[in-house]
Amino acid sequence: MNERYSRQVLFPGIGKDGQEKIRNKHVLIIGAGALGSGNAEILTRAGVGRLTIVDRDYVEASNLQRQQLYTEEDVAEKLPKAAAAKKRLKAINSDVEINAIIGDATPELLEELAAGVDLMLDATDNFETRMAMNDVSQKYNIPWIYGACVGSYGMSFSIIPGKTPCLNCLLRTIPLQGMTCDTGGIISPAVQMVIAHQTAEALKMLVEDWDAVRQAFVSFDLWRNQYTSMKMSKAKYSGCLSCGEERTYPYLDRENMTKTTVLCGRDTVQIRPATPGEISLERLAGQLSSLGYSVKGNPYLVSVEMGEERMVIFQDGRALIHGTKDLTHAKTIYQRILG
Amino acid sequence: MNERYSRQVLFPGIGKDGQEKIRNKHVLIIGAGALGSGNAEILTRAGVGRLTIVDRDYVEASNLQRQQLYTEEDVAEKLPKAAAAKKRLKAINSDVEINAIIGDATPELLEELAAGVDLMLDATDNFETRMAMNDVSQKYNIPWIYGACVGSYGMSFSIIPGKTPCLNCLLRTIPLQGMTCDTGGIISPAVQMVIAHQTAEALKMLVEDWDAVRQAFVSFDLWRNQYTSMKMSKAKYSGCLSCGEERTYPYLDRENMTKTTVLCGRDTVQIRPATPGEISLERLAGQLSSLGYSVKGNPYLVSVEMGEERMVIFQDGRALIHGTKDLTHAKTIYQRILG
Amino acid sequence: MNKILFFAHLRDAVGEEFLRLDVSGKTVAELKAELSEKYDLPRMETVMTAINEEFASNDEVIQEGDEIAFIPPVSGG
Amino acid sequence: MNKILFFAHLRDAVGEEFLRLDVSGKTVAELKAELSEKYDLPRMETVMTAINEEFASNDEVIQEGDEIAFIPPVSGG
Repeated sequence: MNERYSRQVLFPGIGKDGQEKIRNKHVLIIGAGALGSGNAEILTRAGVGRLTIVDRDYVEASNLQRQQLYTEEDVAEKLPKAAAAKKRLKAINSDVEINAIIGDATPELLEELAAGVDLMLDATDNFETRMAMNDVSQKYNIPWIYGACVGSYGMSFSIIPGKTPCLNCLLRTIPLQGMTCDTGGIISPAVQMVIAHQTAEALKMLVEDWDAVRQAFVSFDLWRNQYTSMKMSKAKYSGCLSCGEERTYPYLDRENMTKTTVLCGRDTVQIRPATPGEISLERLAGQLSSLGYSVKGNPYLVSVEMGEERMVIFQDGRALIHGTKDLTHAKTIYQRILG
Repeated sequence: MNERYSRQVLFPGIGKDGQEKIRNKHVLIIGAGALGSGNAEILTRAGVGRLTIVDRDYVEASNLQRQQLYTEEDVAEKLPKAAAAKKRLKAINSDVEINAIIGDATPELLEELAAGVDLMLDATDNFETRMAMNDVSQKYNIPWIYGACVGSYGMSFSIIPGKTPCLNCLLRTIPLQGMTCDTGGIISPAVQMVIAHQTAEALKMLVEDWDAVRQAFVSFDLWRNQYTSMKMSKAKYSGCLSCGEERTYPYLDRENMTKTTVLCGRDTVQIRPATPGEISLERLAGQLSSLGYSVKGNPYLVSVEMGEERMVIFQDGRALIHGTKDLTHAKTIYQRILG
Repeated sequence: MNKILFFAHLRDAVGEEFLRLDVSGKTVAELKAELSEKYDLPRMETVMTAINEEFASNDEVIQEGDEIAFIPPVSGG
Repeated sequence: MNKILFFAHLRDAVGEEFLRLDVSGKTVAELKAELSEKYDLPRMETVMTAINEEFASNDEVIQEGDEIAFIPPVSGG
């Protein structure tokens, strides 16, 4: 018995065979923020064979409160999260092959990475990427585990193609103006609770104990002392475009993605959401200003100062990010506020 | 607003005032194993003022699978856990004062440390230390948060003197032969789930949101998909010797502690449990050998090989640890198996 | 009579962890519309609904004694 | 009739997540002793008991319809 994994091998749900299976698996984690860094650390410690981590961001001071792989030095060096994560993960377990990808998790990239992956973990901060992961999961028959949190509230759900409902069955459309960590705040116990659920499900799938996989959608609030398990057998939707009989994988289509364009001759990026929706500007302005942002508004738009950039949001969800020409950075700012 | 804690300050349960309160508090964590390292990391990231961590052990390879502050280098250097934890915590947040104590959490030490502490977190691996923490909590009026886990199963309970029942009300006596991580194994999602509950409760207490503190005893099993909340108002026991009217704080008394003695002229330590009880030797031998230990037994004793030491356990709970003269090390081995 | 539970920001908007109302005979969509107006709840059409701890679609009809929970999906991570 | 739930290693020993038995009129201690013998359950006297999600002492009498849960305390950390 390898002494390193002895306590995990002692657990009857894993055992020697399970440990061997974990060792031979490849997991793809989308996002290296709070959920991504925590999930990556646990799977690395558990001795997974290969881990691919995708993230477009770099480490900032405001990440340190909850993103467990990073230190003050990483902030000082402005390291990309994927690179900083890899450095720490190698120090934790040099046997695990870590593949760090610094970039935006576009549908193209997700499809490219899907080959040879046994499981995907959701650690992203927006529904657009989740819906693309969901389509990739169905198209290439790879299970994935949804996880999300805001404030002290969080949720998780295991999605197995052909067996469970998919995220598109549940949501039917991408919710616009959801709560995000930049608008509702976040405490790390909520992050850890989601990670606990995601990694327990991940270990079950990696050791192929499919009967143990949770059938229910879990949501909880650690500050308000709530916990609920929702059975999902009735949630499968036969007309679902991601997992139904006449599936089209709509979220792998460029048409249905957020569009970003640099506006000619100006230090500004325009963002156009995939599905235009009615935003309540009044509510958004109130929310942002009560959070301490400097906000101006009129019946047609809301303008908010965000560090070095200024974002102007229109009623149909379109936005202008002034002060940058970087498309990925602009999209990051947009999704931080609008989810 | 300090950018570092901005996402936590945005959370309405904390806010600016709460962050200020967290900054002025001193937390004592007993144990720097799986629960201790995870709890310490979260409170350090959250910006607590002072953290005192007590642990008697050093970092071993079998810890890396679930103890989140440690790396392969710490194992190679055989660093004491408290020292290795401090090194990493300072890199994470240099503003937090970390006080690392390498030693056994005896009742004397706990009483000595209690002065000026706002909250104690349980991250120990045995009930004897927990009962001593429980008595210190009552005697010095300091809340503490019980947490424990084995396999995929875990539990947590917030104990506030004068308000909630105490651990002695619940257990009435120290359970002998409980499941431990060395006999039942452990997976890190279970550790993280306990930590999520302990740190959420800790943050509520640090910001003095006493109404939000969970009244219920939580237990869960992440592999078997179980979760339950047990209301505790009826658990308070008026005759309790730790929190009742005629309290004696029995677990601060040397009489009621596990006794360790080096046997004269032999490389052996004798351990005598505080409350002698009947151990089922047959069950213990079966359990240990099914876990892969080399075990011999007869109706009077069980002998088990544990790395460089051999432990012989008698029916009344007494044990001889052959191959060491180190009292603390011998007690560690004993409590690993017998809890 | 029905017990109606609210999670996350919905609970703050309603001001209570749960309400006791008789809403049997209504569809989930009708109940959402009613509550949305009464408590000014944001974007109720995207909120998931559980009836007796089981996922329910917007056109499901609520029965006497059913316990309803509203669970808003979030995107943070 | 009563529903009796088992946590952690007790569930493995019993082989089921829960049993349905009529145990009303018995004390918690009596039920523990009975189950302990029937399923060879270890150290039931240290196991905590919840009745209808509320802590119950060993001398509490079980009523018709009560849901009982057995929760063993553990010491790992």
